[in-house]
Amino acid sequence: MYNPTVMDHFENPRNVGEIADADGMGEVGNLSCGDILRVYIKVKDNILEDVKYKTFGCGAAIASGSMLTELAKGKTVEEALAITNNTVADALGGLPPKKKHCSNLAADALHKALEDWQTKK
Amino acid sequence: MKKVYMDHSATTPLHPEVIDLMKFAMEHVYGNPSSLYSLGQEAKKYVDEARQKVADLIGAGFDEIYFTGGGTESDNLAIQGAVYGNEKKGNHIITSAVEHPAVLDCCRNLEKKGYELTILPVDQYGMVDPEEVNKAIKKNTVLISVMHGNNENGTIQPVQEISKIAKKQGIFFHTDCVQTVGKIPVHVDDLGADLLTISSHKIYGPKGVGLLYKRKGVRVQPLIYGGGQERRIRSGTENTLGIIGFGKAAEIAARDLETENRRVKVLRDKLIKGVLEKIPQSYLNGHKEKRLPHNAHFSFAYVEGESLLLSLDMKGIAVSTGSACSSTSLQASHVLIACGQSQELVHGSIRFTLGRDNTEEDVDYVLSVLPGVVERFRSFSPLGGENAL
Amino acid sequence: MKKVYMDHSATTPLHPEVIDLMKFAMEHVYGNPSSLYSLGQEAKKYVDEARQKVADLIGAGFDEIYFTGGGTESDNLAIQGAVYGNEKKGNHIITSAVEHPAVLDCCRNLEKKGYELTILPVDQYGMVDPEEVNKAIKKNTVLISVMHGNNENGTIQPVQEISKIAKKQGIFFHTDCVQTVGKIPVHVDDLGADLLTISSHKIYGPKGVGLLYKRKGVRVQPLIYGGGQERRIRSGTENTLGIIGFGKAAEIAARDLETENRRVKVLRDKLIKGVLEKIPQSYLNGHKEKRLPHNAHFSFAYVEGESLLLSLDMKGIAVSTGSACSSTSLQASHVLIACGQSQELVHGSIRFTLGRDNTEEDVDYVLSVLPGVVERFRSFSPLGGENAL
Ligand SMILES: Cc1ncc(COP(=O)(O)O)c(C=O)c1O
Ligand SMILES: Cc1ncc(COP(=O)(O)O)c(C=O)c1O
Ligand code: FES
Ligand code: FES
Repeated sequence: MYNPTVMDHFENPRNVGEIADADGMGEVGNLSCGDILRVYIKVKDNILEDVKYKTFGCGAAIASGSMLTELAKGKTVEEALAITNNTVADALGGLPPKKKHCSNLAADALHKALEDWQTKK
Repeated sequence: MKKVYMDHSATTPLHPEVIDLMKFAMEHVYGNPSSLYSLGQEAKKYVDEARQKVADLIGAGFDEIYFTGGGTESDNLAIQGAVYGNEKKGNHIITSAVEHPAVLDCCRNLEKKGYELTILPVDQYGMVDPEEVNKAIKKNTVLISVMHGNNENGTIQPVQEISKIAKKQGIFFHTDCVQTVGKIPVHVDDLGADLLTISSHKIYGPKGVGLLYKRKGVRVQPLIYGGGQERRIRSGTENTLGIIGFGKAAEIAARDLETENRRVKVLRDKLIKGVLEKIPQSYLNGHKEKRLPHNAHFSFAYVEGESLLLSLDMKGIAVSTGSACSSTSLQASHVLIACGQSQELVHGSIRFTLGRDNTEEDVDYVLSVLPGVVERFRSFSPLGGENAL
Repeated sequence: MKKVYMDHSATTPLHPEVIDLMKFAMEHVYGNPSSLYSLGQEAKKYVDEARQKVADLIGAGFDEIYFTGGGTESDNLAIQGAVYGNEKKGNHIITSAVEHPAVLDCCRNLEKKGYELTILPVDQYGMVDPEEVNKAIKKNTVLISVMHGNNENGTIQPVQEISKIAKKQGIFFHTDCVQTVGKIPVHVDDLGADLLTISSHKIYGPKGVGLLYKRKGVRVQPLIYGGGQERRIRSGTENTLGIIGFGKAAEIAARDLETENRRVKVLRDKLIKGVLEKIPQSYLNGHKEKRLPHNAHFSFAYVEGESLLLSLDMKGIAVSTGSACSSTSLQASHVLIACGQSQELVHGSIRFTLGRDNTEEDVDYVLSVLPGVVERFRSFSPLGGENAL
C-alpha cells in the first residue's frame, strides 16, 4: 500500500517527541476522524532550529509528520511557510489517494505552529 | 521471520484436503453441469455431492441450498429477494446496527427505494435485545435479518429467541451465519431460519462461492436472471470448481467442529488474558461468554489501529482493525460505535481471529511483540500521558 | 473409446497454463485483497495483474474492469444496473430476439416491473438489421443491448453499426461478447461499447468468474451491496483464485487468438462441408461468412436432438442441441425460432463448437459416426420418407 520511503519514515520516524520550551506549537485534526498531529518548533534568528511532532494517526500520518520535520528543520521561517501538503507528499514519493489528507495534517500543523510563534513573539 | 496469521474472520487459507480435491477437479471435472452428455452429468454429480455436504453441515434439505457467488451475494439475495418476492406481505424490514455491510447497505438501499427500515440498537457488547425486535414489528413487517455471530467483536446474537418472535408473527427470518458456521453449531431448525447465509472462504474453502439456504416455501425473487440454474433462483453457469471446494470444506468443518474449536478457544483465552494483563488501558470488545471461540477483539487507548496493524505486519503478524484510517470510506467501525465506544477507542481497535494453523507458540509470539508495539505508538501519541483525554 | 469434446461454447476445460498458475495460487495466494497487511496486498497485486490482462485483451482501461461471478451476472449488472442507474434518462430498452437468456430474461423481468421493452426481430441467419434499431429508438430509450456473436448459431451481429446509432442518440450500448472474445477481435472502442460482458469459462479459464467492462462515466447501479469491492459496483470478497485464472486465460487468448482460430476454422469448415455432403436434408444454421470460426450448427430433418446428443455421447462425442426435449423449460431454441425455422427442424438441431483440444482426427471421427446415427434415428421416425412433411 505504501512505498518504501513512506514505510521507512513509518518504521523509523524522525524527530518524534515534544519540545519542552517550544517557541510555537500547532495541532490539527480531531478525534472523530482519528487524525491528530501536533508540531513543536524552536525558532532562532528566523531559522527553525528544531522541529518535533507527535501524532495519533495512520501510517501515512506518521510518515508525513516525520518527513515534515526533516523538510522544515534548518529552514528559514519563509521557507517553512512555503511547505505545503504537496511538498510533503512529493518528498515521500507519493501517498495513496485516500491518504492525501494525512499530509495535509502535517503541513497544516506546521503552519499553525508558525502562527503560534508569530503571535507569541 | 515468524509468520502468524490471525485474521481468519477476514478469510482463511484453503484446507490441504480442499486443495487436493480442487487440483483433481481442475484436471478432470470440466463439463458444464447443465449439459446432457456424460461429461456434463459427471460435473453435475460433483456439484450435487457438494450440495449434500453443505446441506448436511447445517441440517438443511438438499433442495434448500442455492449456490451463489459468495456471502455478500447471498445476503443480498436473501434480503432483496424476500422483499421483492413478497411485496404483498409488506414493505418493512428490521435489522440490527451491527450487521455486516452486505446486510446493512443492502437494507439502506431498499430504504432509499421507499421501503421502511428499522435498525435495532445494541447493548455495549453488540447484543440485540429480543424485546426490541418485538417492539419494532409492525403490520407491514416482511423480513427480520439478524446475524448469528458478529464478524468484528465476535458477539453471538440471541437468534433463537428472535426467530421465535418472527415465526409467531409470520415474518420471514434471515440470519447471516458467515462467521459462525464451522465455529459453533449452526442448524437451520434450531436457529429457526427461513433464510441463512454462508460463505465458503471463511471455512477454508475457496473465495467467490457461498450459499443461500432457503426454507421450502419461502418466496424469493432472483437478483440475476438467465439460464435458470439453481432452480431459477440464481442463474449463471455453476462455479463447479468453487462449489466442489466449498463442499469439501463443509465436510471438514462438520467433522472437526468440536475438537478444533475447543483447541482454538484455549489459545484465544490465553491471548485475551495475556493482552489484558500486559497492556494497560486495553479493553476486550464484545461479550465475554457469548462470543465466537476464535475471536479476540481489543481496543487500546491512545494508539491508532492502522499503524498498529502495519507494525505487527512487519513482525509477521496479520490482524485487522476497525480504525477509520484503514477503511476505504475513512469511517470507523460501525459495530464498535453502535456498542457506544468512543471514536478514539474505536480507532485503536485490533481484531485477532484464530484458526486451524495457529499454535500456542503463535499466541506467545503475539504476546511478546504486541505490548512493545503499543507502547511505542503511545510514545508518539499526542494523546494520553499528561495530555490524557 | 475416442473422446471428442465439441461443446466449447457451453464451457471449456482449463488451459494447462491456467491450471499451473491456479495450483500455485491455491497454496500461496490466500490473503483477502482488501486486507492492509502484506499477505492481503500480495493477493491484491495478483488481482490487479489479472485486471490488467483482461483490460489489455479488450483494449480497456484498468479502471474500467469490474469482476463479477460470471457472464450471466455481468449481463444482469449491465442491464439492470444501467436502467436503474439512469432512470432520469428513460425507461425503454432495446434488445434482440436472439440474445442469451441472461440478457433476454433480465429484460423481460424489467418489462414486468413496468419498463418498456422492444425485442428486435432477426433475419433467417439470426442477424439484426441496424435499420430496425434506428426505427425502434424512442425518446425514452436508455439502453440498447445486442450481442456480438451468437452462442447457438454463431452469427456475428453488426455491432459497430448499431453502436454508432446508439452513440448518435446518446443511448448506452451494451454488448455480450461471451462467445466472441478469444475467437475474433474484441476491442471496446472498435465495437463502440459502453458496457461489455465476458465470461472466463468460455476462454479456458475457471467457471464462476466474469467481468463487466464499463466505460468511464457510464452510470451503473450495483446489484449487490456490501463491502464496496470493485469500486462499489460489485461488493463481495474477490474470487482471487478465479480472477487469477481468468487473467491467465485472457493473456493466452490474446496471445493465441490468430493462430488458434485460423487452425480451428479449417477444421470447422471441413466439418461443415462433410456433414452437408454426407447427410441428406441437413442444413447449416446461422450466417455462412459472418459467423464464429469455431461454430458449426446444423438442423437435421426428421430427428430429435436429445436422442442424437445421447447417441453421440455414447460414441464419445459431446455436443449440444436446441431441442425442446433437452431444455429444462421444454421449449425449443428461441434463437432458431426467431430465425424462422420450423419447430420440427429446431428439434433436430445440433451444435458443434470446436476448440483448442480438437484435431483433424476428431473431425474425421465425427464425420464417420454422425451420418449413421442420424440415419438410424430417421429410420425410427414417423416423419420423413413416405410420411414426409
Ligand atoms: C458476517 C459476514 N457476512 C457476510 C460476509 C461477506 O461474505 P463474502 O466475503 O463471501 O462476500 C462476511 C465476510 O466478508 C461476513 O463476515
Ligand atoms: C452469449 C452468452 N452470454 C452469457 C452467458 C452466460 O455466462 P456464464 O455461463 O458465465 O454465466 C453465456 C454462456 O452461458 C453465453 O453464451
Ligand atoms: S490519519 Fe487517518 S487516514 Fe491518515
Ligand atoms: S419427447 Fe420426451 S421431452 Fe420431448
